[in-house]
Amino acid sequence: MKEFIEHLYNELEFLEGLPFIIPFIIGSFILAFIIINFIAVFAGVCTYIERKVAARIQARVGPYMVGPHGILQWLADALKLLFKEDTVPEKADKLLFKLAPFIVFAGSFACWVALPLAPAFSPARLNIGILYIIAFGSSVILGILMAGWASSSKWALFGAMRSAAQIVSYEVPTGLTILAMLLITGTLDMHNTIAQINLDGTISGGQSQGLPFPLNYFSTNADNFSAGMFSWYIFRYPPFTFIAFIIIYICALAETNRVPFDIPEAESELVSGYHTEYSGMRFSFFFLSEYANMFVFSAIITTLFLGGWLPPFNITGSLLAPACGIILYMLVKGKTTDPANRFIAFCTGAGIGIFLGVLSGDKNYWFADYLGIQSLRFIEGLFWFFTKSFGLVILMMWLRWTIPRYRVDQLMELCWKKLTPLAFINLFCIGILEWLYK
Amino acid sequence: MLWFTKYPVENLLILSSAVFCFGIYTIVTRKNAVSILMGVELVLNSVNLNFITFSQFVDNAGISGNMVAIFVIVLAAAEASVALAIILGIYQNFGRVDVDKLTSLRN
Amino acid sequence: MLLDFGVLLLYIVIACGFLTAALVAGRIIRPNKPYKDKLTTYECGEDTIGTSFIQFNVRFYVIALIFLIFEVEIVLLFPWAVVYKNVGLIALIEMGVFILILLAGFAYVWSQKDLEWVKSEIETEKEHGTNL
Amino acid sequence: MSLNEILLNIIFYALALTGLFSSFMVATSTNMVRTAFSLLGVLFSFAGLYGLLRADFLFAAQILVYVGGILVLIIFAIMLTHKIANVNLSNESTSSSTVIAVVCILFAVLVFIALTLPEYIKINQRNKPLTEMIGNNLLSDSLLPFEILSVLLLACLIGAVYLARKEVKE
Repeated sequence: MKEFIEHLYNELEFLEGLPFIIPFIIGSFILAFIIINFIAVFAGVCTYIERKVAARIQARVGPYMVGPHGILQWLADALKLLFKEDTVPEKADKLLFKLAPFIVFAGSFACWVALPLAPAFSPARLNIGILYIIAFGSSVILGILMAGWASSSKWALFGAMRSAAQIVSYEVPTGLTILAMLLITGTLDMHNTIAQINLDGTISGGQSQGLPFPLNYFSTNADNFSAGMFSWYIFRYPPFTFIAFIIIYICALAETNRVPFDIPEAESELVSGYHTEYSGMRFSFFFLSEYANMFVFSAIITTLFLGGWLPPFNITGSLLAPACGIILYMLVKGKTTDPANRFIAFCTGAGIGIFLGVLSGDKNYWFADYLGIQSLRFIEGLFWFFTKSFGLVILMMWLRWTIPRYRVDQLMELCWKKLTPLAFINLFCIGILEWLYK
Repeated sequence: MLWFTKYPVENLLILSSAVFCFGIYTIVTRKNAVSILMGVELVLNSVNLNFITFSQFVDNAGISGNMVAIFVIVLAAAEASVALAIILGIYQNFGRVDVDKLTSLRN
Repeated sequence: MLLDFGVLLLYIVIACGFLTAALVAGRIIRPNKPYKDKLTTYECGEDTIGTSFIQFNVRFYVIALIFLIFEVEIVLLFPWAVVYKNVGLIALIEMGVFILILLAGFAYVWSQKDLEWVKSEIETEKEHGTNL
Repeated sequence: MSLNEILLNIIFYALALTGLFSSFMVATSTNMVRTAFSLLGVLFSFAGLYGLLRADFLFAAQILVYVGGILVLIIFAIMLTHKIANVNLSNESTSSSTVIAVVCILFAVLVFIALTLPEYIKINQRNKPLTEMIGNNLLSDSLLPFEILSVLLLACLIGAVYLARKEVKE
């Protein structure tokens, strides 16, 4: 963000006399406003998609009345929440009851500051990026406890205590896994984490690294080889980084209170957990921050494992993938009516296209380079970053209807007896490998 | 005027001593053991602020004060966990955590 | 760097401002007809019973306690992870010692069954020596 | 005074006032849970001050350990030692004019010391990010205290868990 505004500041002549801080604040303000509205729309669209995914999985239609295929349902929901009466229970601690949504929402919104959204672009570049995000992510616990206690309702209090215990527990494997990835990346700055990946499979800055053990087979001559998506951190030390990815994804589910870990708001026993007493707009902000948190976690995983804004395949691949997909889709379309089969056919075609792209040996990964317009990289990076993160969010929704809810003791056992020891072993293994292959 | 940008050290020291005094006041006057612990946290925080201030403005490398502050934070965590465990124990045995009522060990 | 922290502050302020604006907008257009029954605590339509005491299980505290110790450890390990590449073997050994000492504590807690949320009834009976 | 300095002043005084007010509430609030959430205000404002002093790692550690850890532990302990469903958890305090006078004198002495300090050096310029320097320091100069810390944490873990668990069985 700073570089971007500096650039504008130097280019635009009418800003000459102004101190730099003024355009900087205005620019940051505009960006923050865009992001906050994005969160609101994102949460709305997510509820719509979630209901559609649920309906598809349960062989229903889902929302259908408002707009074509119910596509405006989320707007109607938002309007409804705006018009709902906002009750504060008589016995509640009024001040804390009203303060809690602020803490929860500000905590989850502040996490967006350090996310690397596009090449050379994130709202702010903090030296301690990832540490800062998990710190602010954990401050949400306080908001939840505050909401639960201030409602002075048993459901809310139980839900809040359970939620706090759950989030707190799953923070341990999350932290250990992020530590393991930090050994590979060597920087806390989220922006540098991606910026130092070269698409030929090396990491720039510090020592130059070739690909690690199984992949270095291909890269004997780095000049002739372009790793593409194999340069992402998830492919660095294959079994261990995969395990790390799975651990942190499970933890992300647990920390955002998603099914199968939604004990805090298990509607069959606790009504709806810590926000039982909330209604109208206040409730909707809890809701909003939950979806914002889902996205933040997906974005962290995207940055640490899936190469952030980097394009996954070269230009031949990215042109061939949709083309082959559509061809196969057309071939299958006449023979089957089941949309699932058509989808599988499309995916197979896309896979073939990507494979052909890899075989072609094309080393152009950015359309921006191909077209010779460097500023296009910004939009391309933005596209890839949001596509990957959103894919992980969709996966969360999918899992909701696939896996039954955990009991509270199973939840704790999974965290402390399986994930934590696994994360420790993983940390050691990655540490040793990193030392061997440095 | 005592502007922060002109006299940063003085400003920070006055702030931290005020918080320190509030902490001491809490420790002395509160009856509840958990509240007393919160007073201790206030004191530790004010001391931390002093360390970091001096680390920033006096130390050339700018690191020693930060190191001490980190150790203080870790010790605060250790102290809080043990103290609260003891308080919980007292509550289980006596049904209260008011320090002025807990006199059974006096004789 | 201060500028970046300033952006962070700005974001927090904007989040609070956005929430306030939404609440104020809601206040203008939404109805507001509170009455006594509506403002009671939600308890499935029943009158609230037993406001005085809910005894939480000490296990909540034990879990939070174990978490706190590990959290502190993780915070201390972050600077180590950042310099790990430049220091090499010594860093690996030192941190191995650090983690192993703490893992001893983890093993102790595990062996004492403090990580288990619900102890099975039979085990509880064994500990209490009752024989039902 | 330039615009940047004015902004810095505003931010500092806002943080300082938040911290002062919150710590005042910690010292005087009559509601137990509100006391704990006032402590949250103190912790956040101090974290902000660390940020203002360019101690970025401390900023994160403060929020992660104090806010996300110690405060949660304190709130859990309050929930476990009080009749929690009662909103007005009382938090008694015995205050006398003597105590207030002694604390005021203490404050006066501290302010006097702060204002009579010798002239100080300018803001130092670190050439490396703070986290990196701390990492190097942990692996060289403060290695021994660092390893001792792990023993301390081990003792804490075992001791506190033992204390807390013993009471469950009785």
